[in-house]
Amino acid sequence: MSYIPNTPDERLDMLAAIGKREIGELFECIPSSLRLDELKLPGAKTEFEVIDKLSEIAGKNTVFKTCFRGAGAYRHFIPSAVKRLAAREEFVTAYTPYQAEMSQGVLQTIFEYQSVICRLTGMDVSNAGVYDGAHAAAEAAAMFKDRKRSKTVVSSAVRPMTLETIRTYCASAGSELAVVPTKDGVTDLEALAKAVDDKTASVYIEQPNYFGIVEDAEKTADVVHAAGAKLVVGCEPISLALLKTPAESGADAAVGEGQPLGMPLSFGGPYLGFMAVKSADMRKLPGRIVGKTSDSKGRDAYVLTLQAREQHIRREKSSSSICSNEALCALTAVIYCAAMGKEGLCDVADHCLSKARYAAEKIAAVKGFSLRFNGFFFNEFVTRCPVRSSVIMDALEKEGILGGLPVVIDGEECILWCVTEVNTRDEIDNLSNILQEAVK
Amino acid sequence: MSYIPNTPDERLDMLAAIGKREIGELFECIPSSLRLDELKLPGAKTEFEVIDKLSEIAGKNTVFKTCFRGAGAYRHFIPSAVKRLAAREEFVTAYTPYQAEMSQGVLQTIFEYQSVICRLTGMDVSNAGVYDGAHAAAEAAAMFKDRKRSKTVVSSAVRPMTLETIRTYCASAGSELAVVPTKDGVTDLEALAKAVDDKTASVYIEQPNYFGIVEDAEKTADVVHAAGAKLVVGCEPISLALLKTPAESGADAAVGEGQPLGMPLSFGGPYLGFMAVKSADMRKLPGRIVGKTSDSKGRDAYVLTLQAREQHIRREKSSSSICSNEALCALTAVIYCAAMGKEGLCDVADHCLSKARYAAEKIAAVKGFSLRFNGFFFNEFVTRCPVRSSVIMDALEKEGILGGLPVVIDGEECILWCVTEVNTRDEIDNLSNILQEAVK
Amino acid sequence: MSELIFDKSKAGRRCAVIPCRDVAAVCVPERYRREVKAELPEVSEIDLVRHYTNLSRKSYGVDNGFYPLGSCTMKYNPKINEDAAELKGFTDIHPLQPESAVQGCLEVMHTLSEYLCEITGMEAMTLQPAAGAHGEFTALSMIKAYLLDRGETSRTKLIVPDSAHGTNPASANMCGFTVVNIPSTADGIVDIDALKNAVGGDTAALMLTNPNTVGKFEKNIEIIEKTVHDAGGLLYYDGANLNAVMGVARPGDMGFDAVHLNLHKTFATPHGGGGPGSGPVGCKAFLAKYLPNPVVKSENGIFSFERPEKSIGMSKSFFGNFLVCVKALAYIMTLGAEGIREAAENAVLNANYLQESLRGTYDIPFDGPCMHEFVVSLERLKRDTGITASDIAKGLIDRGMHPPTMYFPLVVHEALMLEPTETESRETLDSAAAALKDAIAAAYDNPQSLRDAPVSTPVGRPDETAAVRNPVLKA
Amino acid sequence: MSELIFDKSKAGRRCAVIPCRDVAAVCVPERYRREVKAELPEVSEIDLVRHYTNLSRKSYGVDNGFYPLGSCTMKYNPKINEDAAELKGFTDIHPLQPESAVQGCLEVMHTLSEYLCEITGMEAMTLQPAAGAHGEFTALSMIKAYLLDRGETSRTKLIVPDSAHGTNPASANMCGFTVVNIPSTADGIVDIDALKNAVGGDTAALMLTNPNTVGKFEKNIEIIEKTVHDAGGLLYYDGANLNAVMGVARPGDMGFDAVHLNLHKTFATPHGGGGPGSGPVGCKAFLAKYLPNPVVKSENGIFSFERPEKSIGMSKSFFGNFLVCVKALAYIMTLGAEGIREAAENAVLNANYLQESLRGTYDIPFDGPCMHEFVVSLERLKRDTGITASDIAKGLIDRGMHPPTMYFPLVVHEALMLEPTETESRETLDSAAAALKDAIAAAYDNPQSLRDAPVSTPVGRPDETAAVRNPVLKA
Ligand SMILES: Cc1ncc(COP(=O)(O)O)c(C=O)c1O
Ligand SMILES: Cc1ncc(COP(=O)(O)O)c(C=O)c1O
Repeated sequence: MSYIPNTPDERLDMLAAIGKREIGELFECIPSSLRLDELKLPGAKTEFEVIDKLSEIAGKNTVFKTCFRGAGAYRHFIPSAVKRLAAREEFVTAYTPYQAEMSQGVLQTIFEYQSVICRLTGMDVSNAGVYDGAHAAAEAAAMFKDRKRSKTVVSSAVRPMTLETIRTYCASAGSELAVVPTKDGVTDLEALAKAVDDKTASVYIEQPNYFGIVEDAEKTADVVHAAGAKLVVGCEPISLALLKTPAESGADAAVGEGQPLGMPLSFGGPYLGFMAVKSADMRKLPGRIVGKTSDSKGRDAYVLTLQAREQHIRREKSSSSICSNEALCALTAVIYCAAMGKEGLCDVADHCLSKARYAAEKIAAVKGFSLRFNGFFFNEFVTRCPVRSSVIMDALEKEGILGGLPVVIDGEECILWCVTEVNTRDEIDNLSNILQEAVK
Repeated sequence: MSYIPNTPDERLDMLAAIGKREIGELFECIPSSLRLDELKLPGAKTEFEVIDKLSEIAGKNTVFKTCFRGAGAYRHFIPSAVKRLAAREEFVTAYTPYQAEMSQGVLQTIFEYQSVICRLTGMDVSNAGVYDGAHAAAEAAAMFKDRKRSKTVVSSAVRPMTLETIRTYCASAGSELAVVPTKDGVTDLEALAKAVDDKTASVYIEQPNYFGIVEDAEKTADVVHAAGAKLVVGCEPISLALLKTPAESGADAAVGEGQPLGMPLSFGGPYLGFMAVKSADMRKLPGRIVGKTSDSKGRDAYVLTLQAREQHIRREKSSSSICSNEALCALTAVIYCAAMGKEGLCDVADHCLSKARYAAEKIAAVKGFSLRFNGFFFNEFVTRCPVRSSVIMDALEKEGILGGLPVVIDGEECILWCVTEVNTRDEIDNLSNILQEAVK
Repeated sequence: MSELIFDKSKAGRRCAVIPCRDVAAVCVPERYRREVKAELPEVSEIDLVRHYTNLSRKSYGVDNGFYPLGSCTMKYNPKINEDAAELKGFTDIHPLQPESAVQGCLEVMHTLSEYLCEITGMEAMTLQPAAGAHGEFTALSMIKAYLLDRGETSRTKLIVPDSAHGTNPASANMCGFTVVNIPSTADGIVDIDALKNAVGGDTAALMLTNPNTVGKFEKNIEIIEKTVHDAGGLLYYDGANLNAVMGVARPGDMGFDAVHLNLHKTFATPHGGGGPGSGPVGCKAFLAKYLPNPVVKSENGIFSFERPEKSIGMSKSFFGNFLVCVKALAYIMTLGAEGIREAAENAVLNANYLQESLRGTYDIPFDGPCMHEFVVSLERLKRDTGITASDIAKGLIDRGMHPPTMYFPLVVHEALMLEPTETESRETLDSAAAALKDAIAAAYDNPQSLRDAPVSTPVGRPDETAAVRNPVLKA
Repeated sequence: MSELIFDKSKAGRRCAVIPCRDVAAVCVPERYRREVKAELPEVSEIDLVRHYTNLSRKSYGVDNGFYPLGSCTMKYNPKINEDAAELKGFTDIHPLQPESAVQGCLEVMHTLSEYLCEITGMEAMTLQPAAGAHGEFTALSMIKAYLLDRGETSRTKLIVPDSAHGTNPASANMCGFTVVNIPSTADGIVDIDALKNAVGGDTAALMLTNPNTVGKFEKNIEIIEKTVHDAGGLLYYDGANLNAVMGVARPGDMGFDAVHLNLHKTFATPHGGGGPGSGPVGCKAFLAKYLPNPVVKSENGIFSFERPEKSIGMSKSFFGNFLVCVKALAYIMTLGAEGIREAAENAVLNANYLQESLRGTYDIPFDGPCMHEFVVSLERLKRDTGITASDIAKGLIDRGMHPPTMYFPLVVHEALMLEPTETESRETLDSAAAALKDAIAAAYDNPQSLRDAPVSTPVGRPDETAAVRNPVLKA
């Protein structure tokens, strides 16, 4: 079944209309030596068989009832209306709104998305989103490079995958990357000051960082700006409901992983990278941007704008090649933010914060599980692990719990825990009981 | 959370606008002795908690991987497009299309539904559907009653729930009901001839009947018509793709349970009762009917029509009080029929027929499980059961199989099996193996 | 444009296909075989999807905008309820599975029944009826069985106020009762004298909607109750308007013996373009043994079905529109005791606010505070301008809203009946009021624009007379 | 009308709420606290639902009608694939679960990779890239790593035909290559002489789309391959147009060393208003060790992740747009070997049929049989009437279809690029052809109607100049 409406007879008629007798004639331009006999793929299946098979495959994954793992992907409550609205076929089966007049709906949702990102980050200009948080960080690094300044400096307290992604982009571009060590679970600002030089285009930190700790972004900004470089802060969007915004901290760009804003875990994708900058850097921003203007009758109209930045105009002068992005995820994010609302997002953040604190205390009270760092944390924190972490993970998995992520810090076995609003106090109490048993 | 947009402040403003100070004043018309202190219901829950709780409750039901049970509710393949289209919010959150101009979509789908029902049954006029198959049978009995003829005759080979429903309606109306015995698993036509008299308004049979056997509807029609009564045939809609239509058999009305046409099992509802008659009886038909007409510009327009039949006009002279019906199920049915299409519905019916035969042979080959009746059957059949049927059911349930329905026929333990296109040959082979083991 | 799916059919096109048959083919013997295949459409999936997506876009639901269809309680249908009803543990359950394998479904039914009993003040409940009218039939059947059981064969009359919904007298007729219509007072409520005249030894019951269909609470309900009960009749409560009083007052406490509810109105389940609904029936203990078969009982945490001792039998197959019940249960759980009451309070507040906004522009035959809905009359407008309630309704379509209920209740001429529900915001009510006033202004300034209305829809007014005279009911 | 969600905000309104906090509150120390709350909208659920439902109705997707957007392969997106991607066993899986708990996800990735290898003739595959352009970047990074690894530091030039998509040169630039543009012939294909002149010891690779963006198969592909490989360069295949040849010919067999695919084009996953897509990269064995980290391997039926020996590292977090991959896998399983080929054949048939229907009315700069798409030029029309490609496009909107791609490829002036795809019926093509011809007729008869177009949409043409001059990019 290949979803082709035209029947074999109709196809013959159509062939006749173009003066051909059989379909093979249409492929005569392909050298016969290159023409394929047949694909070695299984035969067609009915939808009924396909969904059966894929359900069986999905069944081989474990859906954990309880989850204390984050590290870049977060389980949150997703209101049902969010999923259903983002699933409206007009949104799902459209492409980039090149034809503004018949795409005002999509365009307006992107404009609203940009507004939400600006309001969350305090920045002036947001694009329509990039592939994911790590990609946003890499694009931000690229965006600030110029002939004079091409070096990127990254804190080693950022998520490893983000660092690895930035590294890939720098390596391909042939530009320098320096990594700054941490001290007590946060970026070592003295080391940073040394690393940032007059070749440095930008510095990237994460807020909260990989260990869950809230960095002193203001001081970091001072250090970075003193050297004439730009500060890019990768931030967790829900925490922005409560934490000082990148703008307030003096950052030049705010980027991050939008997944917590209404996207399911989905084994890592599709997610959403958000990017926002100050007005001054508006034209450096990669990706789509929607602007508000009017039509000849003076009606508000939304349109893709500032396209001179983009690959289809700048071509080989473009610093980014992004074309298709994650529009449906951006739509999801703006609907999520509107569904939770001004107070609701604060509630979610408050839950994360408070329950993480509660969990940290409960876990740290278990023998050998003390907190690894002292800094202020949002919804993630690191504890020591007195036994092999696999022992702990196995004990938890037996109870349907995905434990924190095992990490090794300076040779020490640790666990990076995550707690969000979906974790109940009972779950946390249960967790600490299981830990207690496991280390007995 | 009660989905009320207006905030407490706004409510106060609105109260002020109507000259009240507090909401209680609006209920002063209710005698104070009748005013309630408080409902003894649990407190509000968040959606998150509600879905959690209901998922837990749903988890207490057994979802059988394999199902050989029918008896009035059938498991069939439902194409994904059917579910998604019927879930479009404009359809789901609309009501009866009283305002034709803004409801052409809903009206056209009903018109299409009526057309599909007429094409399947061979009848001239279909309504927009009633509550379910049993209700359709009861409405049909009522529809044909008049002052001279008010007795209803029903074959005892119909589904017990249908019979019970007709009985309820006749009892309430105070009109006579006679039940005709079966012979060899089909309606005893001699007994029928005796039961039908000059008081008899209509006779109801099912096709295939409860035991799965295809009745001789033509002969039945002859008997019924000879006495001047009407024949109502309750038919299984998928079988209509292959079997002689009620119209071809000479029936005066075709009714039935529409559930097989794209509705999930859903523990019995919502389902769909379909009803269709010959032109002559058009104005007797209860329920909504949509007609095609045109607007002042000559454009095709659909509209609720022949409303003089209905309760809101006829009031106490109306023989039916149906108002809200099962429109979304009717929509599902027409989309299902269009999705399967002319050939596809035949394929489904062909599978049911052929696999049921295959299963019957396999089961009958197991010692003690011989076929109870000899008649031609579609997708259901009755076998004897050599042991207590609960032994068989338990053995099957252990393997995730819902066995046929245990029935007692003339004191003999039997099983009513059902096989549809979703049952594979492997499943049937497996079934027969389990039976073999169970009777060892 | 408005082509039918049949018009898009092309021989040989396929959409859904099923796997190849893996057993031998069986032929239908000729005497049982249909002559020619049913002419179902043959379309591809893309055509199917575009056709019905397009038709959906020619429809209008609560999700599209304001829908103040009086008596129908077109409140917002929460999406979470749809999620609940899509759980595989509910959708994939055969109704004839053994009781041990459907404990979850039975729990849903039992819990919902208990909640509904508490909300209505009733003592037993059935979820079997599929809609309000079906509930009426069911409850009247029970009343009839009860009366027969007591040998009260002379109680053949059902008293129905003239403002009652058409389903009331029709259901009464189905149950073989004679309907006695009684008039309303100038205030729109039951005329107590007329009632007193009507009741007697032949009275089976009074059917009452309270608040009634003009949006008034029957303030004499205690007198009404005494009058009917004293005469040996029963009281039946049409619960279509329960949204006005739930959590505030209970039909059971008012003395009603039986009640039907419309889950698709009061309990926020979607109307589906006409259904499916659900019309549970509640009753006092003395009627419980007549409930339809089966009811759910709970013993030591185990749920099972049971046939009431003198059950009227089934009113349809199985146990009701189960998935609709799931949605209603989710709704009640979400609202909780307080939310239920709040919903009623705000439904009444919204109605009064809208009524107040229209006062002066619209004639309100039964003025004064209303409950959750109110009726306006355009009789004077029609006299002055020739513009009818229907013209105004059509003009409202062009002004972006769904019109109110027209020409109901019958006791008001040129009636429009407005029920905003609690889920509408003040802004929505304000803009609806503006549209409603603007339409009246147009009746004086530019009446033709209303006669031509609607012009913003895919079609204008259908020729209904032609539709009846020359019925085209199928393609 | 087109109010923003912010305009609908009212202080205190709530939609989704979460349970009460069941642990003690923690305060954010002042130095970390944001000063004022983010001004997110405050709306009720009904307002939220109506707002976005309404916006959806101001959008247009494949489900609404014909969408022949050249180069974008707007084919029908089967609904079953959405079902597959909604399975809880896929959506509720944390990407950092232990490998033992994600065997199903790994099986999906492994199976899809194998299928895509077979379809492209490649030997290894990564699913990590999130879109076509991301695939380009990834593959060019691999090529760069390979060249550096071999010490071929002087190979700094990437040859790109002038008809290439903008992402090609942009991705090259991101990887630090110098782009050498080469012209097309009058037939719209690679100018072999120009290519021969361009290649040399500094050639890193040639990026080629085949069939190319004017819808022509590069019939000299064997010469091209030899030319580039002989010079020591690599061949990169932009798979955006694979829909024309899948199952018929394979980039691997043509001699390409690396390829990216667009699952959101060729493999029928929906475009989502701009994304998410998925841009897997396939390569020959010698490049496999440079693939991004991680790849999935299978041993004795157990799947696991592995870091390729000389991996370029990650190009984003985790493993790609996994749910998009699930949809593509469902699609390939449904089509099977034969269906894949049939899709390509019918895509080409439909394009040729539409091209034929337009011949005479539209100038076809590179005439002759096309592959899955073709380009027309309105240069003459513009000269004759002043009507531009954009005017015609806007006129098509009023004629009920989505316009073709405009002004691409750059090598054709006043270009419109039409790609009907295989999922459109003959009737749809016929009515599109009628609309396309009608628009041309209007250019002569009533050009103003085209300059004013579209008039059937909520807004007319936006003032793009004003948008750029005075950017309003947020509310
Ligand atoms: C007052 C009243 N009673 C009864 C009914 C009948 O309910 P249903 O349509 O659910 O059968 C209605 C429905 O409109 C009604 O408004
Ligand atoms: C020929 C060609 N190459 C590359 C791309 C880029 O693909 P994507 O948009 O998925 O990044 C496109 C997309 O439009 C294209 O048409």
